[in-house]
Amino acid sequence: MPGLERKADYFVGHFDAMASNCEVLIDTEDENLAQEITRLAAAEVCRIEQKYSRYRDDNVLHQINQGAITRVDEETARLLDYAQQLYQLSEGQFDVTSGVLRQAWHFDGSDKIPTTARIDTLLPLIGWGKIQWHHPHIQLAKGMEIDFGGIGKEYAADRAALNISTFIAGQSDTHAQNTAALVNLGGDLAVTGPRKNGHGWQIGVTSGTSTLSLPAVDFSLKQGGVATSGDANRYLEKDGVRYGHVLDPRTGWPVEGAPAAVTVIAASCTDAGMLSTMALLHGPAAEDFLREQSVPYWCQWHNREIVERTPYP
Amino acid sequence: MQLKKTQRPRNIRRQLAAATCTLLAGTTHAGSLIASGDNWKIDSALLIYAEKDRVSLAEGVLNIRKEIDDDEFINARIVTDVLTGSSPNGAVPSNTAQTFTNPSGNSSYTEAANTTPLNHTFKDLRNALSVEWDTPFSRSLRGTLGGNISREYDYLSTGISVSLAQDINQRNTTLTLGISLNKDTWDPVGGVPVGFTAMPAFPAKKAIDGAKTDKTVKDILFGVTQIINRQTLMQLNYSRGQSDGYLTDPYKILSVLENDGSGNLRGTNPYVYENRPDQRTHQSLYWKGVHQFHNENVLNVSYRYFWDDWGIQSHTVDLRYRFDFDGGHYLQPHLRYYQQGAADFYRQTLTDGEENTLSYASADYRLGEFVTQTIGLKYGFEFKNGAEINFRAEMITQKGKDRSADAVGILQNQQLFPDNEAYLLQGGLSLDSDMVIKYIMGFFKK
Amino acid sequence: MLKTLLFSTCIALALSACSLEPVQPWDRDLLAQQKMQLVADPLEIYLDEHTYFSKEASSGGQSVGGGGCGCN
Amino acid sequence: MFSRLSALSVTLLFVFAVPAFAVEPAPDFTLPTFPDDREISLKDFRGRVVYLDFWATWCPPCRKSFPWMDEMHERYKDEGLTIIAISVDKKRELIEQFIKKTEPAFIIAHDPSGKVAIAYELRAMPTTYLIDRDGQVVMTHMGFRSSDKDKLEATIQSLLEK
Repeated sequence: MPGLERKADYFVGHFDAMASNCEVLIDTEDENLAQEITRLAAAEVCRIEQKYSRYRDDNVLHQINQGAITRVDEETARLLDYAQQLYQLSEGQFDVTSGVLRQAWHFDGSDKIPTTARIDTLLPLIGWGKIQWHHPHIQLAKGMEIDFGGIGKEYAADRAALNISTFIAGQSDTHAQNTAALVNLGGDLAVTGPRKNGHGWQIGVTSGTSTLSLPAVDFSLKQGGVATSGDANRYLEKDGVRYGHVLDPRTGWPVEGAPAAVTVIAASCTDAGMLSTMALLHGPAAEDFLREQSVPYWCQWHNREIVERTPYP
Repeated sequence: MQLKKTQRPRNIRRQLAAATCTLLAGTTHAGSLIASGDNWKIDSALLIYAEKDRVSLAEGVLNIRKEIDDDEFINARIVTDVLTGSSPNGAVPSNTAQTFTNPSGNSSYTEAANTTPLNHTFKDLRNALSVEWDTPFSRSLRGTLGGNISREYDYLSTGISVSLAQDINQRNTTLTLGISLNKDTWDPVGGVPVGFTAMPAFPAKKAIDGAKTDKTVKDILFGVTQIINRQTLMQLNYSRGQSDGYLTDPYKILSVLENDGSGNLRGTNPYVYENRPDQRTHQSLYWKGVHQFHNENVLNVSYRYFWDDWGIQSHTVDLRYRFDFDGGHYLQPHLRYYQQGAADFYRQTLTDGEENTLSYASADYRLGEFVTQTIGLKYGFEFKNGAEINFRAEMITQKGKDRSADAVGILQNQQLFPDNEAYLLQGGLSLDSDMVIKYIMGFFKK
Repeated sequence: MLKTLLFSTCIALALSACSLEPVQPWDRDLLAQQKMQLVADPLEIYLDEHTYFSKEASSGGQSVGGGGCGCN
Repeated sequence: MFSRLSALSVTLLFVFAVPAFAVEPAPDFTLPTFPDDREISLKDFRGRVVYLDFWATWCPPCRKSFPWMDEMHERYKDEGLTIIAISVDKKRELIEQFIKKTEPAFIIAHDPSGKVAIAYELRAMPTTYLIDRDGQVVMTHMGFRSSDKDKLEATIQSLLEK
């Protein structure tokens, strides 16, 4: 049940979904409007969660993962098309079929490194190229599975923001039409546009590690979205080697020397999320990759334990 | 087992943004732009029609057309009109004041000498709804099924229609067949008067034949539409219709004169209710041509010949010429000429006793011999997004044949046919953009 | 007599259709325009028909359907 | 595997069931393109599957097919599909306006006189000719309805896999 809280000159709607604290900041003083917008965002996020959660057995994802020939709906088809494009753009590094590696890797801070033999049994089950995807039909080989976990939250944030925009555009009074909102799904956020006063939304990024007390980075966001990938607390350590949680689907092993976390600002939350994930997959070259994309980013490294950043242009 | 990545990272941001855009928008960027105009169309118009010293009418029409599937449409039209003012009651002017009983029978009104007697009680609200479903059966055959209902406080009209259009000759010729059936019910104020009975002087009550009565109208139409060349097409229709039931106007009367050639109203019961046949068969031939000149101006011209078994014949010529100007503006002059002959039973007056020998008689000016001329101008502006706004102003004059030479006695100095002059103003707005529809939906949601 | 007239008109039209050079699908740009439709502005025609229906003894000819009224 | 089979069966059905769709060589043509005003010839695309579409800005179903053609282009261009949409509009400006709005990623060619349309014996707008890698017209499809999409796509897939 979404909650609503009045702030100085805006409202904050709260709800829980996708294992995150979700909030919607609504630049209005009209409580009914704020209520409606929160409800709209919550409904969309929950819809996407239910449809693509891998923990459910009543959704389209489950059906696909059973290995049967599945005729998918338009939205799922778009996600699959998108996954295919990501696979191509990342030259195989971003692969929605890599989720099966979870069976071998448990990043719980322990030293339980899987054996090479174990990994090798999983590798045949990974690879977008092994999937039969002919719009609108999909079929997976036995044992393979698809996981939209790497896209879902960012996609949900953008979809929620898009739904809010459509709703606002349909309002009849000009006050309501000028309302802007920010959707924040546990750090992945999307805005519908600048605030009423024409300024951007003030956003602070705090360090992901609890051991560090770095000053928060503040910036202003008028358009698009922000996403962070990585989690410094998820790793394994054995014989002095630290195994980060970012797995390369082509080898089944963690990417060596990847940053702990990367935050990116882009045209949409989904874009930002994909760029930050791909940056992690570039390992030590993460920042080279980000600079090549010329997007504003914040990169947090384990070894140097500092946050480097590109100033917001 | 680590994969060494040595090559310089590629810039993928633009490709990624395009892919994300497709993912989020639900369709390619082209899609949202194009689908809009072809899906919904809303047309609306407001008409003000005012006759000099007689009725005034304000009429609003809203037409919504939606493509529900490929080439399959639902069209709904809602009409509301408000009528006020007075209408000739059928009696002729006289050199003395005349007193008439209102249709309700509860009051009377008096008309001054030397004026066309009018019934002043008209105040009516009409609401009408019609819905059409238009669907293709094959690549060359389409069908339309329609229904309509129209409600006034004393009149209810309901109808259905079906039509088929078959393309032949490489779609250069279209054959049309249409049929319609209408069932109308009169619920006149004060009941249905018995024809040729006297309009009693208030407070006496008229003789009535029940409270309600009805009629059915059946129509059939055959049409051929022919493309002549890249700039010209023509249409030829033949239609035939039959009306059965109560075809009389319950509010119209006739003046009954003395038998002495004086032109004076008879002393007792000077007015009787009109009486028309209870069947009418009408036919018409309708031709229309549309031609676009090399300067992009368009001529739209039509001619109709109409005749029925009441003895009425009419000719209608309608001409519209559209001048297109740069930037989406256009001007369209409109000329219309209508000429009709009188019904066999049209009488301006009766003489004493005639109501007992005649089968039918009506003094309704609409059954007389007259000419209607219309002159008008329309201005329109087409927006780039497909919306259109337009205005038009027209003047309509109706002039009856001068029969004063045939009139008897004192009536020779009276204007026996109630000539009419009317002005028409209309504003229209057509929209077919997605944004506007969203706006309207948002408005109704509020 | 009338039937003969009608029949001959139809024949004439059919014959003319045969002798006419058919307009090809790719040449229908002008004919596709709204202003070239037989009823270019349906609301205007509807309002005109309604107006004249209540003032004159003739009606119809262009299409079937539509409703009656007890107009004055 | 599934879609390959079903696509093939759909195509076979059309090749054999309807004589109008009998295989015959696609007439070659050379036309200017939009907006860059190059010249293209059909023969340049031998070895690729060509989706040849005749359209015009004044034809509503043609306009409606554009987003879908964009989708097909995006989805199959790397597998060997080329979409050529030939406009039979008389005026260049109309096409310019339209493609500025829609930004199609596939090839737009211009045939103002209809000479290519005549060579293809065009009977309706739009008409699509699916031409296989050997330059044979495998399917002629008139009109564009949403329900046609699956059939067209299945045929495209089967031609690409041949």
